[in-house]
Amino acid sequence: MKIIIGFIVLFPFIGFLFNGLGRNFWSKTIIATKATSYILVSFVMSIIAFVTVQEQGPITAHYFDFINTASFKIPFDLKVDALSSLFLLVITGVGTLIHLYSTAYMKDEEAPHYARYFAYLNLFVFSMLLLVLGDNYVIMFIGWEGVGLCSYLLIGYWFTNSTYNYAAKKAFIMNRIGDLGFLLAIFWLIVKLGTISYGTVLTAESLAKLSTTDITAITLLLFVGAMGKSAQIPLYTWLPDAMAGPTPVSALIHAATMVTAGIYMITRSNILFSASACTQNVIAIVGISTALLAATIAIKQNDIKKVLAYSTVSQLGYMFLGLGVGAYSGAVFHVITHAFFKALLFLGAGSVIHAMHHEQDIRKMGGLKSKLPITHLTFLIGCIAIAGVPPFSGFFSKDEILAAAFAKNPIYWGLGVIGAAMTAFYMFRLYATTFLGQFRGTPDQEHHLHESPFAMTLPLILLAVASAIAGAIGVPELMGGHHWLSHQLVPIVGEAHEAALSHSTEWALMGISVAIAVTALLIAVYRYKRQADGEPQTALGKFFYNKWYVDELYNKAIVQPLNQFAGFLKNVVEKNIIDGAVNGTGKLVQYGARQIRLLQSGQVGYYILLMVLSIVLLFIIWFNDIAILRLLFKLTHKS
Amino acid sequence: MSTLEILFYALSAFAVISAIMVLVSKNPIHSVLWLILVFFAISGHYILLNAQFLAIVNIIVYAGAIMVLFLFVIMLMNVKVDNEPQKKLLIKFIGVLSGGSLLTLLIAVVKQTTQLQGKQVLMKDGTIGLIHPLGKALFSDYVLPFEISSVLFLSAMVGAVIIGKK
Amino acid sequence: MPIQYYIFLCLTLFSIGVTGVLTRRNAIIVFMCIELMLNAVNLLLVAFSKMYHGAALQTIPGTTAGIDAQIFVFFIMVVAAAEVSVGLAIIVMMFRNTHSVDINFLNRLKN
Amino acid sequence: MLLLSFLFIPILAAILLLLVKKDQYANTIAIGAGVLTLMGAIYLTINKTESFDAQWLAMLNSRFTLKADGLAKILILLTAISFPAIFIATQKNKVAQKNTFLALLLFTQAGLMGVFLAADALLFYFFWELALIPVYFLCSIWGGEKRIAITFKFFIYTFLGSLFMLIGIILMYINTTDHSFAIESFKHVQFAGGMQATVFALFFIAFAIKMPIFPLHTWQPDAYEQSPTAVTMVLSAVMVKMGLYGVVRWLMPLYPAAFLAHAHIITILSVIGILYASFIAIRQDDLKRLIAYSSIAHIGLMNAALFAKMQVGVQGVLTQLFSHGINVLGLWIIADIIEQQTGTRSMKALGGLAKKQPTLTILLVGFAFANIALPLTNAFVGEFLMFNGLFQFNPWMAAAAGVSVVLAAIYTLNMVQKVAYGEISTAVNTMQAPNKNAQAVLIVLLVIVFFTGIYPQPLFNLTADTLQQLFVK
Amino acid sequence: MNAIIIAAFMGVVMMFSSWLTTSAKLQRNIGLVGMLLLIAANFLQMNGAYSINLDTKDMLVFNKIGLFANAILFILTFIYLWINGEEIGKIGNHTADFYAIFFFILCGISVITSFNNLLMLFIGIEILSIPLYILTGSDKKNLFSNEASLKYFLMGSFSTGILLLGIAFIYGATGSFHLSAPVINTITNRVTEQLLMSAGLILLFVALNFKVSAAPFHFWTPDVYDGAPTVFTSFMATIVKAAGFVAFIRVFESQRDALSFSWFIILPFVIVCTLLIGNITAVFQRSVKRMLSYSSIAQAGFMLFALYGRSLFNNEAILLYIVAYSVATIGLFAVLVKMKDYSFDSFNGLAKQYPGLAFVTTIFLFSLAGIPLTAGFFAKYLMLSALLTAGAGIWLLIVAILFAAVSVFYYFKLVQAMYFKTGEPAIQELDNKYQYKLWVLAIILIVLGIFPNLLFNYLYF
Repeated sequence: MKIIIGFIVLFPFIGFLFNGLGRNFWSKTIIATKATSYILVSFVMSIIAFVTVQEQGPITAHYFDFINTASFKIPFDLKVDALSSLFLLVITGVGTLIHLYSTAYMKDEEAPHYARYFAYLNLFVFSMLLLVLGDNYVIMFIGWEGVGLCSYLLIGYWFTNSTYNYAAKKAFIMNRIGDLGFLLAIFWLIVKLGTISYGTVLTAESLAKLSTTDITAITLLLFVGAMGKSAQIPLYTWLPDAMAGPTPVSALIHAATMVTAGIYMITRSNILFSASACTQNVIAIVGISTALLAATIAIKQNDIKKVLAYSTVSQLGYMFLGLGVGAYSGAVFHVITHAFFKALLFLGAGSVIHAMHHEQDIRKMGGLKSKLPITHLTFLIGCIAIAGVPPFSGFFSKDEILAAAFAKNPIYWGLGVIGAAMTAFYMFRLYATTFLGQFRGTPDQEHHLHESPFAMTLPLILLAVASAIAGAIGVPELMGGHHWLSHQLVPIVGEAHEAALSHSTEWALMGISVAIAVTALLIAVYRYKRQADGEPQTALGKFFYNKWYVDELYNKAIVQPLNQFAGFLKNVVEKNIIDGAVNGTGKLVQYGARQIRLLQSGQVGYYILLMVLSIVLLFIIWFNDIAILRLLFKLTHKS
Repeated sequence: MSTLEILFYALSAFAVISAIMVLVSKNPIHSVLWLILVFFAISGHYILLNAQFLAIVNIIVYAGAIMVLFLFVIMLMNVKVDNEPQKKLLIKFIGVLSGGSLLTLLIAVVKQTTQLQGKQVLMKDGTIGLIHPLGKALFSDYVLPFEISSVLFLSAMVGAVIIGKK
Repeated sequence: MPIQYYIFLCLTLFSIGVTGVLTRRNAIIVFMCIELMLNAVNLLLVAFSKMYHGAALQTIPGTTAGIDAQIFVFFIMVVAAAEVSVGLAIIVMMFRNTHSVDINFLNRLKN
Repeated sequence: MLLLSFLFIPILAAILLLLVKKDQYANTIAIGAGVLTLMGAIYLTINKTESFDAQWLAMLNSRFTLKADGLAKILILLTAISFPAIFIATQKNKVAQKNTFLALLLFTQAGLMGVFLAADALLFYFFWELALIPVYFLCSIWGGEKRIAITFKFFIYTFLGSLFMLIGIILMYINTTDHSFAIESFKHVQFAGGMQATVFALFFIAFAIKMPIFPLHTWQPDAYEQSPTAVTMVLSAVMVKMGLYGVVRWLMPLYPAAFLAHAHIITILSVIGILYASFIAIRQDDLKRLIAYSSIAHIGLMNAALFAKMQVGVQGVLTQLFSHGINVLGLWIIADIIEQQTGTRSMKALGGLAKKQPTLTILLVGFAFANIALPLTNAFVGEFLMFNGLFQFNPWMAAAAGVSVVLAAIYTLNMVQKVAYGEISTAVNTMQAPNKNAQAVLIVLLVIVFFTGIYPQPLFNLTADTLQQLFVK
Repeated sequence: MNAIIIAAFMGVVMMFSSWLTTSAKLQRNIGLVGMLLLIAANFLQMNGAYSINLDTKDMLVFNKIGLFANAILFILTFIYLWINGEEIGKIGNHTADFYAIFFFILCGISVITSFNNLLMLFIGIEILSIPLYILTGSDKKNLFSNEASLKYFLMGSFSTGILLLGIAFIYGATGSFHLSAPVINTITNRVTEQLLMSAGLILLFVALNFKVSAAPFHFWTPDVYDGAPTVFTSFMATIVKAAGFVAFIRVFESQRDALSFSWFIILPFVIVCTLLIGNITAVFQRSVKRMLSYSSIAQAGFMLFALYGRSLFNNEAILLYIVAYSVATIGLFAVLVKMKDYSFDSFNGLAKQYPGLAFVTTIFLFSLAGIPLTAGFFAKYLMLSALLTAGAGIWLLIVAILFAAVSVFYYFKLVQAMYFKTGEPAIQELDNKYQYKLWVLAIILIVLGIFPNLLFNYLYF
């Protein structure tokens, strides 16, 4: 088993090396097949791993000691348990589909870059797997930074375009800020517990070792890390920009997997988080506000990918709300369902863009329903799923979170429902403007419109099926299901405690949210099936359209001041003060030379005069020697 | 007040005054002559101290040889009375000031030295100043310095030759 | 006669010599003033010698204590003579090249 | 005997170079010597600790004592790797009087080896200076246009520092019971009153200038910018380690009390230095200056971790001594290739390297990631441990220093973006065929980077004994 | 004793050798042979093989340090004459006379390295000084030379006056000229009892500071060294100055107790002044010769450290310093002699034209600056440790090294000129023989820089 787990991680890495080193040698087909097959293999192995975990519980595999010093050690251990096995399936599964999709989507690239693309993609899968499989926080951190790196590389994949590079840089740096928090949390753990393995950290006794402040601090720092990775306020602005990358990348990294790393991490260390009410509230508040903020922005965006990006941010907000209110299994549930339908949506968008020759503005689309039937259908399923219409998957996961939120605090629930409504609205606005009505693009675009090849549609179909039925894994008892998932996760998150609500309330809540969502949905379709909306008129509209001016704010409030500060250091402090002091000494010496050498006037009489005077001086010194000695003593022994 | 004291004071006053005259007299020739007088006064003191040999040597070597040499040189250069440029008054003042301060410092030292309190100088008695004991000492105990000083003379001679030869 | 008187006298002469060196510009006069300083020292030495001689005589009759100072004076005179010969030679050489003995003109070398 | 060879192989090679005036042999001789020492170093690292001892200055009771413990070994290895790497990488560069140039470099190598091996204070001081003098000539003769003044500043700066150290050494010497310079007898000195603090300060000034620590750092960027790149490589890859080495070898074991007493102020200074240098690096347009400032930041972190004096942190430093050397060496080689081929160091003028020379770009990006201590690069191991130690010492300082992680990302990625990405600029367009030697060297270095990043254990084992001596009473 | 007699004798021989032969070369060789004779004689006395025993009436005491100093100074003189022989000949047509004067000076030197009586000190110093006035002025047509010699003469004889007053005071206090005379050393009644003695010592101190050109009594040095013919400057700046230091140590080793702790104020005062003025002023000079004369002042400041403490170690230290300093300075002046003009710029590009010469010059400069692997480093090192062992305050050492760093500043200006600046060096044609001689000096410096023991082992024969 150890071998298999090892290979789950290793295969994508091999793929990376294969494509990375051989990028000038292989033909595109070889590259594509290799890359995809490696992921496929590790998917298969993940299934094996999953099954074994089902049978014989968690497996820990020790390979070597990453760091082993006299004072402490970090073993390189991988662990498969209920949680990580689930993520394994999602990552490798969705990963495989997206690789498959990419083979077609990226085929216009010439071979070396094609190889580069797949190498990055494999590397990403590798790091992601490391992230979820690691048995301690350091290994997780390695994966954590690894995925950040890959997202950087993939966003900046088209490196000649400088705006893309900026987006990539922004993503990486914002992630780095989060990572710093994560890192400090790790140090804190090491200082307090001397170990960072889950097996020892996430236990009652080590919890007992930690004071409340410790726990709060650690969890908050961890959450900072999660903010960076999972694009929560205030570190979310990178995700929309990250859409600069190729669409499959957005699907895989910025929708399905990487951005959910934060949720994984928090779920993983739920014991700590549950122990700190303060942190939980923070998470819940941040989560819900992110959800709403992103939703409002999404309503006004006209770039198909931007809309999806903001919807991702908003959905992530939901998941954090879930974490905040302690519905860990709900959050994970939503992660899984979201992975399916958001990947689906992105890929669908990709196929649209592909058909439109890299046109992303939905105002220039419309009426694609007939042109791209499969894409349209699958996209529609995705929209319904995300809108939370039963019995599609999104409904179950979202509802579980909302129910838990209500149990915690009705306000959360209320806001959540509003968010859900907005979600439904903007998704169907997107759907309607893109697929309904008649085509608004240029004639030759219209002429070239065509359904995407099989390699692209197959993933769409599979994902559509998945997002349609994935809800099945978490059907609540209420509906006669037995909620397989939460049972699955018991060893990780303990018994799910949603029994707080009476069945009637639950039904009521469900009804309300669904009703609201559906109405919003219908309004959107009705409003946008004829025409797209033009420039925003109302102030609020402008405000949303410009993303609350957050980017501008950051730029003005943080980036520019820091830049000026750096400039001040470089041009003023360094040049004039510090180096000035050094050069000043040299100048001083030369000045002194110029002065002292005037003593040497060349007049012999003057010399003798000076000599006589110095004799007198010597005598005076000699007379007052005691006083002088005392003075010297003071001077030397003061310090 | 014994004759000795009178003589002492007289000679001292004479010496000091003529020494000052050496400084103030514009004409170098006069300076030389005043200096000779100083030497005479000092020789007088030697005699008071019954150091007759030194008194004679002082007259012969200094007043006789050295000063005459000076005189020759001055005449050879025939420096005019008026053409010796004077230093600025300030410089002179400073010079006098520092000389004076040196004097005061040294006198202060001497006055404070208890060691010398009440020590008397033996006037006119004591035979060490006479030629006989001096000669004995010079050629017994001090023969080595005496010989070595010949080296000094040789070098001075050679030097004079090097410098003087055209 | 107390020793202090002699010391004061000699110091006075010495300081006059110093002052002369400081105030005069004629190299020869300056040199003469230096000779004056030497003479002051000579007298001082002789006075000291007699002081010690007298002190010694009280205990040991016929001692030659203090004679060394007088011998020293003798050597000083010797050396002074040699010095003068060289010094005047230099001054004359100087005078040959620049028709002056004014030490204030000796300022080609400075700084 | 083996230890002696580290001194004599370079010196003899240097003399040979000076005798053989032919430039075509120059490279071969230098590289040969370098490789020879490298083999020796590898043999040394594999085997147990060696030491050599001989009579030297009877009257001062100073002996010619060389010792190689873990600390020395790892730095010897670094030196031995760096020099051949530099020789090979800069082989193609046009240099007047190549043989003299290489000879001086070899002298420097001998000096460095001596510094790392000497177990006798006076000997240590000797090599300390011996390592400096050739550099002075190298920079002043072959440097940039402002070379003379800049190098002079650098020289006097460091020379003054070493003089302070000299006083410290004398103070120690006269206080030793057996009047010897041996580090062992230094350990047994009984200090009176504030003596320890004084000596500590005297030593530290020398080391701080060498590292350099804010605010004594101003000589460094200028010197790096002005000196020929081969020398810059030596300076930043190996020479700055002299200061840290000195701290570990002399300050830490000899003056524990003063060390603790000054720990806070020095760590604070270092942390300020880290942030300061990082901020300035953000605004640099000159490639070499950027690397210089980033190096200042890294060294500052190492120093802070040292003075935090937590076992973990010190372990980190010991590994980072090696790692930082390798990484910065790689960066310099790349910078050199770029400057040699495009004739400019201004990042504004560069760009589009990725299109023009993909391989070089990959290497650049690789080293850039090592520079920002990405996991699975060697720097991550070191920095993780160092931050860890610093955190144990004082969480706030660790947090403050941690900001540099972000800043490092900012300036490094800026550099990568400006140099590698975007459309091909005119300057880059002039680049000829990639420099194969240099790239080979870079690949080797990159392999080291990732190997020690994924499996750092060898480095830990190497330095275990030093750590033992420092921390186990 | 041997040395004194042989020196005097050789002086006379040289005087007459100008009658025996007119060939300057022969005269030179006679002189060198004489030097060898002198050295040999001194060595004989050193290891007690043979020495002419006169009853010096305790006026001279020949101890190890003194004889060793003799040996060193004689050897230095030999080297000096060996290198600069031709150059000396070029000044007037007095080769023989100059050599005679050198021997007389050496006679004086061997007196002041062994005197035990202030009378001998006085005579010795005079034998040293008077010929120097002449050497300074020996370039008769040269106004600078004349001026220098007159200045030197006036100030020199003035300082003689000071010296004599000091001696007189000491005699007044102790009633004897012997150094071994018991000094009433009681700090308690220092104020009353000892004043005259102390005053005398201070005056003596002043006079000797003048001789070794320590600030603030250094004023003659730059002008005289600058004005004098370069060959003679080199002699004055090295051997004579060194002799002055030996005398200095001899006096104050035994006598300074009378000053009790005022010594530790007066001496540092002078040291700091010397270091300050010497180094700082040297920075500004444009003429290498003048820079060297200031640097010689600065070096004197370092040598004064040896007087702070009082031990055999200090004496060894100063002897090594003398060697290191003198060899380097002689070498530099020997290079300077060959330059057409003495400005720094005239050295530009020397390394291109005469790499060997440039290299040895660099070694000399390194040694003066105290860079390791040259004798100068150990010299400075020993001085510093002498200061520390004597218990001086750290502040004094800090000052010292700060100025040492300053000294690097002006020494390396020359290095920069030779190596890093391009230009046509204003240098006369050099024959290899001359360069080889310089190489010998350089090698001495390096060997002593790596094995200073070689010198010191002789101290313990």
